[in-house]
Amino acid sequence: MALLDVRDLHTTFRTDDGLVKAVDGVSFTVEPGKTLGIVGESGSGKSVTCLTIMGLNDRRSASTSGQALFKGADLLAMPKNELRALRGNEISMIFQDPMTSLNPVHTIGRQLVEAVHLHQDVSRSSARSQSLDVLKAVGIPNAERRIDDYPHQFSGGMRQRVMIAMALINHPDLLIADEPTTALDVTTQAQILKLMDTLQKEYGSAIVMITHDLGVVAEIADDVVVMYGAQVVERATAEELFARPSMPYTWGLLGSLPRIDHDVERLAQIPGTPPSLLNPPSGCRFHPRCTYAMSICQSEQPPLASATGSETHLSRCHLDQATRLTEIKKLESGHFAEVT
Amino acid sequence: MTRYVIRRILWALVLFVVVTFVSYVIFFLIPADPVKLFAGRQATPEDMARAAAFYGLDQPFYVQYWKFLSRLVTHGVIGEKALGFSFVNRQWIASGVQSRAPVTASLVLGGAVMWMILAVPIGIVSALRPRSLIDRGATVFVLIGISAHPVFLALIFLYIFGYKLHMFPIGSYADFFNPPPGQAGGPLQWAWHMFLPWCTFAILFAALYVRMIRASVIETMNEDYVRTARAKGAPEWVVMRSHILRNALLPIVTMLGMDIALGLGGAVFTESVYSLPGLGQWAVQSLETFDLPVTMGVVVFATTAVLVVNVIVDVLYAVIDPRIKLA
Amino acid sequence: MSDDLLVVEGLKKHFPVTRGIIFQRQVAAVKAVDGVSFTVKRGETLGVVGESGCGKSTMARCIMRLIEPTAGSVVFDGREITGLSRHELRPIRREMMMVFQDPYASLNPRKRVGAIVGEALEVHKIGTATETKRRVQELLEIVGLNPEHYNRFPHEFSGGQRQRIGVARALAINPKLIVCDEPVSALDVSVQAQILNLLKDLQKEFGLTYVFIAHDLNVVRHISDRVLVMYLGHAVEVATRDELYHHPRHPYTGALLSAVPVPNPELARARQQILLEGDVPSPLNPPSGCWFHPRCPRHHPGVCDVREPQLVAAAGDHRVACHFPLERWPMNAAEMAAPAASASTGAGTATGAP
Amino acid sequence: MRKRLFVSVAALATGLSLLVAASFAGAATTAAGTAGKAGKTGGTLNVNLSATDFDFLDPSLSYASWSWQFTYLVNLKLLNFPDKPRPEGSQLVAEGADLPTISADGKTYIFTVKSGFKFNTGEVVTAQSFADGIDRTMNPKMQSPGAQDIFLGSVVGYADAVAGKTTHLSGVTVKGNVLTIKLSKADPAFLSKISLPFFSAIPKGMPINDKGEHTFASAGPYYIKSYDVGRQAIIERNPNYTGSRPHNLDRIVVTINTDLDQSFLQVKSGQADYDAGGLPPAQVASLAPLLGKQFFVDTQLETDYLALNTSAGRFFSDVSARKAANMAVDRPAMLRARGAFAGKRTDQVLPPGMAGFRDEKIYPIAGADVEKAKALWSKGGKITVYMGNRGAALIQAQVLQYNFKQIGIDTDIQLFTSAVLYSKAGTKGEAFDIASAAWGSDYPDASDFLDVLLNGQNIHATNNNNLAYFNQADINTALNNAAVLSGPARAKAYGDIDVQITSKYAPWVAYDNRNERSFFSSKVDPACYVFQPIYAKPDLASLCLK
Repeated sequence: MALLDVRDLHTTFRTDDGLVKAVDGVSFTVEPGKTLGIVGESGSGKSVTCLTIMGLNDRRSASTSGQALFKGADLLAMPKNELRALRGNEISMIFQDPMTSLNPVHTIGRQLVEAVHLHQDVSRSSARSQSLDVLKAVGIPNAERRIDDYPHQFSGGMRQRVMIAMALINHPDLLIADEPTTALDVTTQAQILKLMDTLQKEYGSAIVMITHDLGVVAEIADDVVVMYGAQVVERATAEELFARPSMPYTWGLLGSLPRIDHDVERLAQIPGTPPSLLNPPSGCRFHPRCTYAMSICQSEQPPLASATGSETHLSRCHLDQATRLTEIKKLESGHFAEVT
Repeated sequence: MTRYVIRRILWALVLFVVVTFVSYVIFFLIPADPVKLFAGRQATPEDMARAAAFYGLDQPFYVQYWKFLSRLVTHGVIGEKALGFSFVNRQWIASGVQSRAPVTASLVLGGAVMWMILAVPIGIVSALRPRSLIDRGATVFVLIGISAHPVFLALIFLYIFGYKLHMFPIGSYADFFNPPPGQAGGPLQWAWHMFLPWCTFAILFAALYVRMIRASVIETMNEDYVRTARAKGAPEWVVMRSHILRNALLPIVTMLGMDIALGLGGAVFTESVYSLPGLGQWAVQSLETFDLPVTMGVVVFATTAVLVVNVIVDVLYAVIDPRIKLA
Repeated sequence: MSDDLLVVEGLKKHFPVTRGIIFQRQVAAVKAVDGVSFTVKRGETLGVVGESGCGKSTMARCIMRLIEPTAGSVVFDGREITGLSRHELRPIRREMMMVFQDPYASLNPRKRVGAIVGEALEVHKIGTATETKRRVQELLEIVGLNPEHYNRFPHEFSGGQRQRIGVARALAINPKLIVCDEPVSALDVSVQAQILNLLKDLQKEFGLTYVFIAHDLNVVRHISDRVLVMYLGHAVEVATRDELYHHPRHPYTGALLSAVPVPNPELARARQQILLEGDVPSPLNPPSGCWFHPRCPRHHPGVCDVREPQLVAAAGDHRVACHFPLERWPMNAAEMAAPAASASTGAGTATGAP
Repeated sequence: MRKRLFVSVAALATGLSLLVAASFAGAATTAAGTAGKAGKTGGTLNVNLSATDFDFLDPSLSYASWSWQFTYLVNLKLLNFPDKPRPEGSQLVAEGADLPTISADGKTYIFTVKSGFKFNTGEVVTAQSFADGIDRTMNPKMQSPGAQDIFLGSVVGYADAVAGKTTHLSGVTVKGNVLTIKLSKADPAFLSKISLPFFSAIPKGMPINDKGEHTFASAGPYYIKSYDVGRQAIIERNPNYTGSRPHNLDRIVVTINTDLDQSFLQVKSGQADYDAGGLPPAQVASLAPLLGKQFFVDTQLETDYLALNTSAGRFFSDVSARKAANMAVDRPAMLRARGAFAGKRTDQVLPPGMAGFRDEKIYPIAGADVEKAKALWSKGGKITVYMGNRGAALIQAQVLQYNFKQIGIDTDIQLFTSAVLYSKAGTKGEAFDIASAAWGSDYPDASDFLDVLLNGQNIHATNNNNLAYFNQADINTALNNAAVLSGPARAKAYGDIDVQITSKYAPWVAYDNRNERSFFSSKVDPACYVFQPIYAKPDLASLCLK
């Protein structure tokens, strides 16, 4: 059984301009101990998906449907108290900006101890020693001394370590990481990714890693979900996705990435801008920017279907198999940039 | 910290000299001669010259200003003679400040407590339920509070609660300690007499604070660390108490310090209407009668109060907000 | 006319840290940029990489004379520009323009796009109102925007479009040099590609010279001809792009390269990462000797923490400031930690001007 | 942070300075009322003193009209004005001493001090008590306004005493119970002057203190039991008082610095009995039904006027222009601006009730006579008018603007707080044409109007009371001649001068004589109400509770 099974998730926000369908029929699964990468550009709905699963959307403006089964129990249908008991305990979350995600007026020790006390009935000293242990585990030097420091006394990388410590302190089965390294320098990013990898092995947690960086996904993900315009457009194992990306948006993403291991004169560029979720395009959401667009693409939304014959590899595209294979070949031969 | 406090005090001294000097200059520019107060209104030039010489009012203003400053130093700011004496009734200013400052302090501090008692819950509730009935009601309250002049409010309060309903006394003061013979006094009487003034004084600030607290709480609710706290599984009341309120009220503390100091200015109206024998009422009278030493005395006292409150607030702020370092 | 458009020598920017009760005295300095030298040839792109806080943005602002450098010389097109008065600087300002990181913050929200792009034309009093308008529309077309959008406000545009407006503004009076300070960091990958392509196209078309500052090594590699690596206010390595990426000499460059995520799971997992320990030290209190030594896997006690390395030639145009430069690349962590003995007598001991 | 501090201090200072505003209206004196009856004795009267404090209660320093209303209760004088309405109330009678014998040359006054008066401490009042009172007021270390030359400047030794060369006025001698005062030149107004509160009996050893004594032994019907500056004064009956003045109330508690409007509500609701600080102008009309029951209106010895600047070169140096102004000003409108029961219209300098006044109906007081004014002045012109910046003055400014426009004169109205107005207009050479002013005398003698306000020989460089800068040789001579007269001749002489000045020279546009308006709680027995015409206030000594 999957640890997390998200089925046909919809999240809609009421705004002054109208209804924004921020998540529109998203489904995926996360296996225990594995890492799922969710990639997409800003506004593709990847963060909202996770906040919805965690029940952290603003209740006044968001409405949700679908299911998010965590160990078989639907998180979306669960009473608030039960969900809260899971949050920070069996499912925890870390966020993009380590500079603002810690409360500036409490010591990090206090914030860690709070996380322990919310889910464990233990003494103060025990909670503190747990906090100290986890700080050491995430590689905070001089943890004994630094536990009583305030967040502003830490660098960005160190704060993200503290955030990870706080997320892991109750040994969660699932860790949702929302762009945990985006705000960090490349060397620090490498440290943090390495740390997450190490800790995953040690604690056996599954990870959902949200990112816009395909490189990061390639580094740590077992499975990948590509999101575009509030929908999943491609789902595959990491190997499959990078070896045989099977729809034009993914091609575009890969091609527009300047790469240290490829030389191209011009980058492939996806023309235009991401779709408005207030008023999404008809048919395939990507069709206005797609160089392969056909008339069917404007009228009919392609289903998320097996792309290359593999059961684990699904994508949303009307293109026929042959065309896709030709394009994948081009990609492999390094002429990928010419798809535009 | 010490260095910071010293720097603040030095700056305050500079400001103090500027403020008092400007007051002196203005006073000497106004062609109202205090000597007449001493000599009498039918005084001949000889009578006037005698009085002027006796009180040193025949000297140029910078000499008088210098004397004012040196008196402060030689007698110590709180010494009986430090602030000189009133032109009108010749009483030592320092003893006037001593008897009047507690009245103003009870008004301002009591008012501050009152406005926080009003503003904190209303502000929080309207932040939690934006556009709800309570929020809209609060907005109306804010509009009234901001647009109503304290004098107008006081007149209405006194007419309704004092004159018509006999619930509160019509404008008088009762001392907390040692009331004058035959007058009401003691904590209960004091609070009873001060209740309407507190309300009047507090309403403007309460209105402002409802807005500020609402904005601050809404802003804080959207902070990442609040989301972090929820993600940790903290119940709403823990999130509110430990992560939203403390952070949201931090800037309010600074404002509070400043407004309490500024409140000395606002006390002017309230004290006059409610016949409270405080500094504000005194300052108004001194200005009407061109009683420079009293004006100066109140300015000196108020400046000192503003300084002290500001330093206290800054230090307090540094204590409660670990990010602030006073260098 | 020299081949070098921009020659920077020993550029320093120290921000004073003051203390004092009423009279402030300087007690320390944040050495944001501490003696950087490089040249930029006409028509090339010099990429500048480094982690946040390494001083790259400060350096860019010093070159532009947006802030006054503490020391050093900046020769632009054969003319020394440090020490020039505001008035003397005016004609030079026309030839150096800047594109900023944040397309949201760098455009005045109350001005129309036409006015933003045409601002430089007006400041330098070039052309009549009609001419300005025509030129602005031309510029908008060049950067791929609809010339009809002349009258719109910045908020009506997406992030990528705003960055195009920023580029159009920089292009307005045919500058020779454009300093781009993280121009694509705030953009999504698909839009980032659009802007990078645009910058490249413009360079070809107008023969522009770029100083391109970024923290993303992929982006820098894509656009640069030569690359300068900065660490803690110093230039630690400068080389042509291929030299630098294929054969980095400085351990820091090596660590940076090894940390770049590669969108290829097989390569990514096979690669030996060289993880740096800890954070970048404070420029207020930089380490002794080599600035990098506390984090350097090749740190050699007695040498690296004592002597400050000079930026010297390692091979041809490839210059590096290291006592124990890398012998080859790629390298695994173990090799990295064990510098060949011969290296200790290599570039590290060489003294004298680079 | 620094900026914030600065802002708060600056805001505070601005707040204070914005409040600069003042009223320094002229004071005091007389009119009719019902005769006081001997009422019920005992009880406490709660008095408010709105918007002000006593200046002093100390007899040597007290100078404000509202203070005199209370010191009248406590001071024992050689002669005094009795607790009676006009006309008796304005006639000096023997109090602490018998009526004096005056030498033929008018330079020596011999008082025999009565026995039987005691201070509340039990100390016996002697001739020395009065001599001490005079010496204390003259002592320069007291800096008393009672030492002004105009009061006892004519007593032998005055100059030495006020210069501090001696602590005793050599013209005042005591022998047993006889007090002899020698003048260097005759002063027919001397008895009025020696009856000022400054020269009351004081106890032995009363300290010389320029800050004033708050409580002190006194020999009048009452004494000051306590005085808490800015807060409260308690005045109680003098247990040792054996004199004939009434003293019905046991005690009077004065609450100081109350708010006029709140105080009015307090009196209405019976929380207080009387406000010595006045009434809210807007409320006065509503009191009409209570007239004679709780509300009383009496004329003061006071004149409101517009001083026309007669200095050479100014617009009103031309007497026709001055007369035209007297025709043009709408007196009823000017009075109406002051509210209900505010006063009585006039066109002359002396107030009715001042000895010597006779009503000659020189200028129209029923309203403006534009035709006559135009006949007198057709050249138009432009004048600068100094007015007060509060209350009635603002309305009056509009009235004047309209009235002068009617006869083709443009007005430049400048508003000042009254202290500033008097100071500016009192400076010789100031460029104004009209100054709005008021005068009530310090002592009830026509000379304290005419000599002070219109004798050209009293013009100084600054602090002038002669705001018209009126300097007419024949009038100066007439005034100097009148000053040495006494009795009915004196009154007639001043009355003539008043008429002559007004009809011939018109240096003023006098327009009203103000009323004192008093409102009491229902607890106060209206049968006891007495208006003391000289102090121009209700007599608190006569007052009684129901």
